[in-house]
Amino acid sequence: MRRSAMGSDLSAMKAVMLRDIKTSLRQPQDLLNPLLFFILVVMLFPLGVSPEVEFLQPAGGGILWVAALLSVLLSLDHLFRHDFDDGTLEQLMLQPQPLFLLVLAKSIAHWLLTGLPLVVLTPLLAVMVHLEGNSIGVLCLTLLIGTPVLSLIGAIGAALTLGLRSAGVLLSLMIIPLYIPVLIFGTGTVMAAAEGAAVAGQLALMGAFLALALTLAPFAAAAALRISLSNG
Amino acid sequence: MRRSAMGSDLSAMKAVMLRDIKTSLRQPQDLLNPLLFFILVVMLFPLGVSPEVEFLQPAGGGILWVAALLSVLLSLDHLFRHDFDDGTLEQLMLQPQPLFLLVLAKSIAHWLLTGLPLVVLTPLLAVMVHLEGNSIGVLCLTLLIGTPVLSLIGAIGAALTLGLRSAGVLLSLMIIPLYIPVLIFGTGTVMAAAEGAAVAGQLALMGAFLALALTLAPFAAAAALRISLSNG
Amino acid sequence: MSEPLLQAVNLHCERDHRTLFRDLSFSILPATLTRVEGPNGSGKTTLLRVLAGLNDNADGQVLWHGEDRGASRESFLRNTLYIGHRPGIKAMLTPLENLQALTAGRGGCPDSALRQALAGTGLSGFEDIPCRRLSAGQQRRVALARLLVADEPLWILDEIFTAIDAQGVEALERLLVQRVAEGGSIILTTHHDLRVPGMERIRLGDSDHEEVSHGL
Amino acid sequence: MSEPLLQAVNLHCERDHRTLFRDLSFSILPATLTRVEGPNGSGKTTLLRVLAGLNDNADGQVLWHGEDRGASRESFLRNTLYIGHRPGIKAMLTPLENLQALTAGRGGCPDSALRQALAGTGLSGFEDIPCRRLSAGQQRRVALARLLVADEPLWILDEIFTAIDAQGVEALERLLVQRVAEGGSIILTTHHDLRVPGMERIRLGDSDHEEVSHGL
Amino acid sequence: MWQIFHKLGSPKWFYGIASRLMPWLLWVGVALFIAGVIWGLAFAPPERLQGNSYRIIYIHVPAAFLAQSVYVMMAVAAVVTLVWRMKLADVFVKSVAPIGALLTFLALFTGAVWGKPTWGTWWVWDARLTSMLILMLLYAGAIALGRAIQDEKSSARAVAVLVLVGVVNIPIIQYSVEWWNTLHQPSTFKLTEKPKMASEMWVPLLMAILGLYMLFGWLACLRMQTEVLVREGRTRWVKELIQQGGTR
Amino acid sequence: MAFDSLEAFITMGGHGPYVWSCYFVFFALSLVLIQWSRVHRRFVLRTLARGYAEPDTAGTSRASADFARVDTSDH
Ligand code: HEM
Ligand SMILES: Nc1ncnc2c1ncn2[C@@H]1O[C@H](COP(=O)(O)OP(=O)(O)OP(=O)(O)O)[C@@H](O)[C@H]1O
Ligand SMILES: Nc1ncnc2c1ncn2[C@@H]1O[C@H](COP(=O)(O)OP(=O)(O)OP(=O)(O)O)[C@@H](O)[C@H]1O
Ligand SMILES: [Mg+2]
Ligand SMILES: [Mg+2]
Repeated sequence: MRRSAMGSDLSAMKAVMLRDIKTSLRQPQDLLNPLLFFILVVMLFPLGVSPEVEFLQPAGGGILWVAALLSVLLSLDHLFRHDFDDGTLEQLMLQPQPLFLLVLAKSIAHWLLTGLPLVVLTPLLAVMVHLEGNSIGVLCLTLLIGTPVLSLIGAIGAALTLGLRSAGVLLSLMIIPLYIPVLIFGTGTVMAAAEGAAVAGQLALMGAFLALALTLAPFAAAAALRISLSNG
Repeated sequence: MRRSAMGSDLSAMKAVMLRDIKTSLRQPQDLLNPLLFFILVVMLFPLGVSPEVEFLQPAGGGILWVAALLSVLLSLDHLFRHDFDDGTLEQLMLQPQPLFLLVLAKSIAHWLLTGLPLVVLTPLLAVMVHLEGNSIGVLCLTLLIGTPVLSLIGAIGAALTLGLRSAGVLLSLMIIPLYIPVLIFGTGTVMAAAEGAAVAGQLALMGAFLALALTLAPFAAAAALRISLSNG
Repeated sequence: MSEPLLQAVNLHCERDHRTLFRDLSFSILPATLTRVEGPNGSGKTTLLRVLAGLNDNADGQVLWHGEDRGASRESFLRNTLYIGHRPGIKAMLTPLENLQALTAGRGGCPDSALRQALAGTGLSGFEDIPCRRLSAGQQRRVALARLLVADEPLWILDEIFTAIDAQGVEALERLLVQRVAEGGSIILTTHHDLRVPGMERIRLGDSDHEEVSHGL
Repeated sequence: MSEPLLQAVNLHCERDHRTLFRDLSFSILPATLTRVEGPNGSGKTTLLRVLAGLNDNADGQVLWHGEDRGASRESFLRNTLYIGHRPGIKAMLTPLENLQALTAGRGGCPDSALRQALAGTGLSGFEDIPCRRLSAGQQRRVALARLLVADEPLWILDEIFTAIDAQGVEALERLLVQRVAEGGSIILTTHHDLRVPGMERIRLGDSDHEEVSHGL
Repeated sequence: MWQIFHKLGSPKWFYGIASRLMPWLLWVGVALFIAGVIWGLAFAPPERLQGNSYRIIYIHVPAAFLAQSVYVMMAVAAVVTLVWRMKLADVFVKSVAPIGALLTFLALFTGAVWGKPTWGTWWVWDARLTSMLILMLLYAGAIALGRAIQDEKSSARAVAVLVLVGVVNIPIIQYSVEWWNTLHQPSTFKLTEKPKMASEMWVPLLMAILGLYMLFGWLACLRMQTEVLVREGRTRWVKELIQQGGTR
Repeated sequence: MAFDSLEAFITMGGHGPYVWSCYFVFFALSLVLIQWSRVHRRFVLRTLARGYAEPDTAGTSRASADFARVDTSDH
């Protein structure tokens, strides 16, 4: 009995992920947009502040992290909004599987569609802001561990602001305080690497963040979804 | 005949502005949100890059301009989206007044609700990134002239991306190239001021940008709206 | 009296390579009610949007009082009222504020009349509550309240009976009949079984080319 | 056969300090069709959402097969089908993909059956076109295709006749009657004049306390 | 246990208790706080290094201290809201959040003004300051979310979830900010080390803290009573209360 | 008393503006919040009392909706 229930849970999660990925691939600008935003924000700094190596090299890691954080933040609004508007979310809540698993599936899909492409693009931009080889590697690693955390925590905020019109920036307000530790550790690790210090411990700590977020965030987000829908 | 038509045009513009302002005031978070985003972005830099005066003071003006630009950019999506979704825009297009005047009214309302509050908040944030008195004044002036340009140009992009779901960041892609000259002149002026140079000429140039945007952008935006609605 | 208000000449519209209508010509005379009929997906909404000037993607011509509509755009807009699927009601504003905003561009209307119109649609007591707290049918009623104060000679109405309860539908039908008797023209779509004496019909979706939908 | 599927005990719901219903108790027996009636804004949608478990904000109890619903949540969800105002159809996906995703969490359904269901709703030929290119009524039909393959004993349906053309409405009525004859239970709302023999009724909006709206 | 909770959850019971408590909270609070402040301002000896500017401490520290503990109280109330669905807990959260936000702002403001003569700048990105700034964001988020959701029950539960998530994060924020700061900026100014204070300095400080606590309690009761009146406006007991003039 | 004169107390050895502005802002904003809370409470009480005084007009006498045209010609 339990065995088959688990099987059904997994296949339901797979169906949820597949639907999200398919929908996104069907409108590829959805995929490209966070990426483009990422590039644009990074680009604005040489233009708006200073194009010199002495400014860009030390600041580069931080700028990239901030840009990635903002990109993820802005993509969060889509995480549940379309599903809410067209009623998919109601149907999801009425599925017999535990809601937090389905939320987890959606968060993973969100990361695959947003965070992962950012990580892939990072080396290119890192070169443009004159980061060095070793730093680039560490930067990619921190983003690889950090962006899923951003997606998972972000899901809570997205769920809480669902019923509300123009929730976009209310979301930012709620979520940024939760993002700040990730940002601080992410950039701290990159800077430590740039100074030649060992970073294994800090990376492990970020891994712990990820584990924590994976286990707790889907529950909070599921609870938040229930609340938002009650109001719908 | 023409006389009374002008009266009707003006009163229609007033009604459009009033509706937008009322709707925003009814949900004050809509007003606060770009402001908070502005603060948050500015805050991320000390946290993500470096909290030291030596970094913040020279970079501060640029960071504030970039943050203001991003805030306006993100608020653009709201400019027409709600009106599109609930059918208000259809009704606007079917009003007997020239559409570009109504678009101009909407752009002005948008600036009053977004750009102006940013300018008001700027001095506080400028202090937090350790800018100096004179630079702060010039920064506020450039933003005062620059943000309406951002709203007006932004209206074109917002109108073009209307029919599309998740247009938010596609919008950024289209609009940022148009924003870059404004950004460069804005920050350039602030930096000149910080170095003690005269800035009247550059301010006049920004004023010329504003005049140009005021006369041309509403036409382009109105045309874009017509196109987007045909597909609806 | 017999000069047509609006004339459609050889309208032709395709979507996704399916022809919705072709060589469609008709006139709307004053004091008539015209119903566009057809199964789901036959192009009724598309046709109404073309007539209202919201959709430019159709071929053919639309004449207003015998002139090309582009040439007499302002007069056309002033004398036409369109209510579509999405009727332009702002969820954050109250019913009264919504009506104020919607009528402002068309000469305005005193608040007392608007309040009376809202009462006439069964919304008295709800005039000053944000619309998003109203039910599906109540929100539609806010939009329909415009019909009680509108004096445009031509109304274009897309599925106005949606979500309205039985009594409301009846009252609304009476309103339409009365309006036609006053000399107004109406063109509308509805799946509801509408009975109005002397109703004109435009039938879509029977083109030899494509039977659009076979019913459930 | 006579043990009730679902029981509502003393349901009470307020919105904006207006009581929508109070001390509302009823049972839904197998093989019955129950219609929730009431004018616009009387709380029909709210009641159905409470029954489906989408709205937690009402007081009172809902029992499933005599047990508290919270305790038997999984069994309840497995055996109930809810279709609301917004039926969960993704505009970017095709009708077939939509149905696949919607049935996946409930044991799935072979594609051939789904295609047959789509054909049964008059959508053959549209199975592989993104839903956003369908008309209002066609999109609703995609959602209703679920009814042709659903085997849940309890269906909760909110205004399913919306935007469906006359023929479709007739066919849909036949489907409901047949389903009840098979032993399924249905609770629904509609403003359409539904005639099914042996229909139960729950009437909202006549509470002494608050006449919500008197119908137009 | 259940009985007590039930009683505590009853708005009517709360209203009565609060009415009786409030005068005490107000007058004892005012007395303590004013006495502490006057003592600190006029009678405590000047500080050796900072001179008289340190006298800001008598409002700065109480405000900062309370700002943090109010958030913790809100988190406790949030648990009660989510687990027992007690309405009063939500009334507490809603009524108290603006007070907490104001206190946070005041701590920031007084700190900033104090920083100018001591550190020579209004603002530094120091660990303590930064985490206080984040605390203000957490308050602002909770208030904004509560306002944005109209429905009373949904709003209560949503805010409770947010406050709880925030409280889980506070230690993480605290830790990360300290770690970050010590890495980049060797802390020139140690806020964490208690200055060796003479008792004439810290006794008035203690009085001010206690006094502010009581004043907070008073204002919280006042605001909660108002909120209860709004929510229970149509019940018989409120009607009788008001018609008998029992509300002053 | 830690100060020799009132003037010394006011100037606080040059730190006066800082100290006093802090205290001023602290008390001013606190009093604003307190006063606002009290005004709001009074407003609520008055509204409730008025509501009880004129019982239930809301919702009872709602005119039946007839979709009758409204005459707007008189303006
Ligand atoms: C905006 C700037 C500032 C902020 C946000 C701030 C914040 C805080 C906080 C949160 C506390 C802890 C209260 C507690 O829980 O006990 C505190 C205590 C304290 N602050 Fe500040 N502070 C600021 C500026 C300053 C300045 C400029 C000074 C003086 C040089 C200062 C001196 C103190 C002292 C002496 C304490 C008490 C020591 C302790 O209990 O740890 N603060 N401040
Ligand atoms: N999101 C909401 N927030 C607050 N109140 C609401 C909300 N939605 C509906 N209401 C209120 O609840 C009442 C019942 O709404 P509901 O949608 O259940 O009505 P309904 O019977 O389905 O009406 P209709 O026939 O128009 O669909 C309405 O009168 C409305 O004022
Ligand atoms: N946005 C769109 N893009 C492409 N094709 C569309 C779009 N909207 C509708 N169509 C197609 O145009 C046809 C007509 O749609 P329309 O909405 O006019 O139908 P309708 O007669 O109003 O139907 P209903 O009774 O369901 O409202 C549909 O068959 C549909 O396939
Ligand atoms: Mg249609
Ligand atoms: Mg309904």
